[in-house]
Amino acid sequence: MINDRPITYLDSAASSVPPRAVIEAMSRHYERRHANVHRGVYQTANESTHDYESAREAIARFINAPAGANEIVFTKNTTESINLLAKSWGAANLKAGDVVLVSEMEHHANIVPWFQLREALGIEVRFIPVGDDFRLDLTTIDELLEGVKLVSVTSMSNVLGTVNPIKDLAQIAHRHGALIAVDAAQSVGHSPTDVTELDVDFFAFSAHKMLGPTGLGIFWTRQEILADMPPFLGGGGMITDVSSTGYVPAKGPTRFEAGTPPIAEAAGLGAAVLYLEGLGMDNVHEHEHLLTEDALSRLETEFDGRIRVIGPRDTIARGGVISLDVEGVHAHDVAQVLDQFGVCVRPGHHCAKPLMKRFNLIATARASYGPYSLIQDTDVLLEALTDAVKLFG
Amino acid sequence: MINDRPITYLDSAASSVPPRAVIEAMSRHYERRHANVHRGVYQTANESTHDYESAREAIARFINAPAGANEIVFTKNTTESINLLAKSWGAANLKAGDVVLVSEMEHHANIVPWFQLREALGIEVRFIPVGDDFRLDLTTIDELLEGVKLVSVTSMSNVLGTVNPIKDLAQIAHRHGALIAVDAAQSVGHSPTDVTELDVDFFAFSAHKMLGPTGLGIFWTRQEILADMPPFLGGGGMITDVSSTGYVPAKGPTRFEAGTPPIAEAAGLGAAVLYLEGLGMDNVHEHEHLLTEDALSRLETEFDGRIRVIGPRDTIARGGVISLDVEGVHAHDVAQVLDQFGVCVRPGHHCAKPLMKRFNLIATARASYGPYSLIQDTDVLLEALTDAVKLFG
Amino acid sequence: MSNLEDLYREVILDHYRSPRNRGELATPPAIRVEGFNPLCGDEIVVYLMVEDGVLTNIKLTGHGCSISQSSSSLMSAAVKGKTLTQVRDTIIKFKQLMTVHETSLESSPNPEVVDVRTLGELAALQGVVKFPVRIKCATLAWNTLSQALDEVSG
Amino acid sequence: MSNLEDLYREVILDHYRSPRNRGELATPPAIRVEGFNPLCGDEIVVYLMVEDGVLTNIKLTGHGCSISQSSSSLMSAAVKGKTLTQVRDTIIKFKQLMTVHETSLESSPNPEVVDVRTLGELAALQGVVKFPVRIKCATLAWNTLSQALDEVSG
Ligand SMILES: Cc1ncc(COP(=O)(O)O)c(C=O)c1O
Ligand SMILES: Cc1ncc(COP(=O)(O)O)c(C=O)c1O
Repeated sequence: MINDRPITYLDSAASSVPPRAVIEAMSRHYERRHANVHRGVYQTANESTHDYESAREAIARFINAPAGANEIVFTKNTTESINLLAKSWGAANLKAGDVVLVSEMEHHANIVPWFQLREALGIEVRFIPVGDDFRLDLTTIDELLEGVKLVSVTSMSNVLGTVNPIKDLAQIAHRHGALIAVDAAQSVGHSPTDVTELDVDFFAFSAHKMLGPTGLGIFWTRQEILADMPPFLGGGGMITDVSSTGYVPAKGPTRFEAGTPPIAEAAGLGAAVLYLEGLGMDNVHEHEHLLTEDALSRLETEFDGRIRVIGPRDTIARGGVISLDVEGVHAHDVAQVLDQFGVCVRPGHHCAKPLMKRFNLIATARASYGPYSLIQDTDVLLEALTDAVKLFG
Repeated sequence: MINDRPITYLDSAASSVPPRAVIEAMSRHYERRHANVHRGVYQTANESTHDYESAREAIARFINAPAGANEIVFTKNTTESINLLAKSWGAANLKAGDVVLVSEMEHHANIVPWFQLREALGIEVRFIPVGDDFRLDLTTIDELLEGVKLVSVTSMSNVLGTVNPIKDLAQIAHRHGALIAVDAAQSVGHSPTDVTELDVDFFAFSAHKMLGPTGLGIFWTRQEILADMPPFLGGGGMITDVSSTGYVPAKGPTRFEAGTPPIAEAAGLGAAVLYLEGLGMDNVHEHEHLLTEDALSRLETEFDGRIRVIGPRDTIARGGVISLDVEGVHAHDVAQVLDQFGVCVRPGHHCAKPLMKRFNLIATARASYGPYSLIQDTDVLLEALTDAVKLFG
Repeated sequence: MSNLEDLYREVILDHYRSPRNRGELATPPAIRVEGFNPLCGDEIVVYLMVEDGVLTNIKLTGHGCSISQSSSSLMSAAVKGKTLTQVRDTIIKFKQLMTVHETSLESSPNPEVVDVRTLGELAALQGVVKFPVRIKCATLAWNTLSQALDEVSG
Repeated sequence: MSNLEDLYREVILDHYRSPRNRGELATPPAIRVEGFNPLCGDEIVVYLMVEDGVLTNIKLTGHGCSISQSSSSLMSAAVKGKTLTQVRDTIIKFKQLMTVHETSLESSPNPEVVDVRTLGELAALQGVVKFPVRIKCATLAWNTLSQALDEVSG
């Protein structure tokens, strides 16, 4: 409760609110099953390992990984997943002059690792432009793909809500001999995901944006690719042997899981997947689609043009992330006024500064929906926005 | 309950059991305060940031970091902390021929990252030998320190229980112009820690071994050193600016915290620190010391020499980790029999293969104490061991 | 509970809508210092003319939220024409006004240390301490000015 | 609940204490294949002589827990002197014995698929499935043998 008002949580794009089932799965894990994974013989150690490995299976099923759990690596977040891609696969497979093609609407998590690789190896980082319609401008995609070894794009922009045509991009990339990686942080918790059908090569996302806990990310790639990726972090759990002279890395996903992994978090993610499967991802998608359509049309009609939505107006290939630019009011102030109504929105550049620059913006106030969002949330949002516009006259 | 027996948890060296206060701090975080950290304006985002940043302060206080929270970096585990040391500080400050001095009793987490750096840069990795008394053999330490830029040793062995003389080693290392890093995973939750008094340079440990949650590690170094360490993982939160041509890394600990950090886990760690401070680390240490002394003397007298303790017999500079070698019974089988008594011990090489090799062992069965351990736990352990010895005759 | 009128006082909104001392000064003779808040993207550039120990002119550019913009405007009005000693004194007073008591997120300014009556229009910013995340917005201009003064004194 | 007598049957303890067919064979003509379980450090080396489609000799070295050691000893006794077809058949049967039903950690061997009476002493290992972590111990030797046979067939 804030100022005696209930909280209206419209910041799911930053982090979703885990349902009780997820919180309880973690508490239960700590209370009854906690132990380090692997190597244990005793019952709780087995149960702990079971929690951890069944989460891997649940995720493999949830995104339809062709070879199942063997293709799922647990990291700490999307950002580490993309760093793993860049620093393991990238460092081993890219050389000076090779091009990584990202887009102008990427989150810093899908830009900075490539800049770091550019510093280290001299690769080129190229950007797919974003059009005035807030969508990828693919008119020159064939030229852009010249020399490209990897396309790495987001499935959905965390600022614009734009959903990108990943399946088409995968086809085009493959036609040019490039692989394709997807920053799926914003889409996995909001619509059905099928990496087999998309025919992509790498997939990165976070548990905390799909009703799961913080501290856990997911990296998927095809078994064949994973098998050849060199180790990244070194330590326990990722080796088959260590002597005083050298080490032999493990096969399979554990090669990339050095040290004690986020075990309770995996138990939480397992519960989140069950919860989302229970809702049905088609239903989640349709639900958020209706909320978005309604909000966009009311924002358009109720504010005399004083509020501009930074993102596509149509809701085909568009998710429930609504970035607002309120005329004459800084995003920080918008969020502050909204907070007084208990409305949680996020002001700022949303870790997408190149995109903000593209649209000459310093910051937007971003409202975003989750499976638990209601049309009443939009009512409160609009009421609060009306007040903000009034206050700053 | 296992076979109608309550669980006797003797695997704290692998992962400790969080008290209710810690589990509840996390549940509360998710239920009432969850939101992504930083950049938020609304109340729950502030509270979330507050949870996260107060954990940083709590840890700084707990280990007595000279410049406070500005020196604390959150990682995912000890292993990542040591990898951060190797891949950021190490890569920037070491060159071919430089020596990193570790010890024969290190966990793989403090070996493999240095082997990886050897592959990358051509450094030398040298080992301090372990004597037949299960302690570091420091007779030739001055020679060993020849050409050494960094000493990286564990404060306490996770196999032997040996507590190393870190303060002395720091003095010797500094006298030779080397810095010193400490793998403190096994000691921080079991005895008082004061990095200022130890006069060390780097410190790495895990929340899950000090009554906190999985998914969270800690890296400490002096402010001056931290300020010059180059970024490691790239992404959101670790930058001050990103454009389409480059990025500017943030100052301070956040430079090393790319992406959404383990927020709820930090809330849990904050609660764990309060809990341990409430117990008093001197008391925790004394408690475990008494348990260890008692167990060692009973193991010595009750088994006619059929059970050998792999670790120092004296309990000065020795922690509550007791590795057992049962004559004629493989550690796996020991653990299996013990499990039938509800006793959780860990069989295996404990991620310390060079050490196992040093003592010609394949595996030990390791029992380890935590602040919550009781002398009754030892009673059940000995009863179960008696059965194991009998079964395998 | 904190409430909006405390934060967005009329004086603040006025300075936000009609900022004082906007513009640039030629450097040299003026000095120029930039301030930046990476968390929210607020930017401020302070231009200072100092002659014989007196801050004879100040101009500002940049962009940011109402708090950072009005705070910089209020600051420029408060320090222009003052001696450097007076300016430093004002900076200290303002910083004290912005100090939150560690023990509480609900703090109000510390009355023992700052007599708000001596602050003139600046006192309008005292509501900011009830919104701890916004303190950084309010102090950005002041930290930048502070830095500029350090450059003057070498 | 699972219990210890199910796991550590007398036959198993006997094969652990007095393993059959320990030793090495000259390579060539014998072939040599190593198996390794990184999780527990168990190691096994299998030496095979195959002549005219018959496994005429088998020797084993390595170390490990009672389950992995007795399983390899039992295996050697079960396959020595058999035709490769019979050996493959035995491997398949043993693997089926070790299959846990996905739906339950408490599974027992699948009676429809494996007739334990045809397994002789090997049946003693059926208690292992009640201890899922130990299945890897029991199957190590068998997987290594399987690999060795693949090498024989090219
Ligand atoms: C001495 C020592 N160092 C490092 C580690 C690795 O810790 P983590 O698995 O939390 O990274 C452990 C625990 O397994 C340990 O005992
Ligand atoms: C599109 C996109 N990519 C990557 C990330 C980074 O995710 P995380 O912070 O969990 O690493 C986010 C979320 O902040 C995002 O929205």
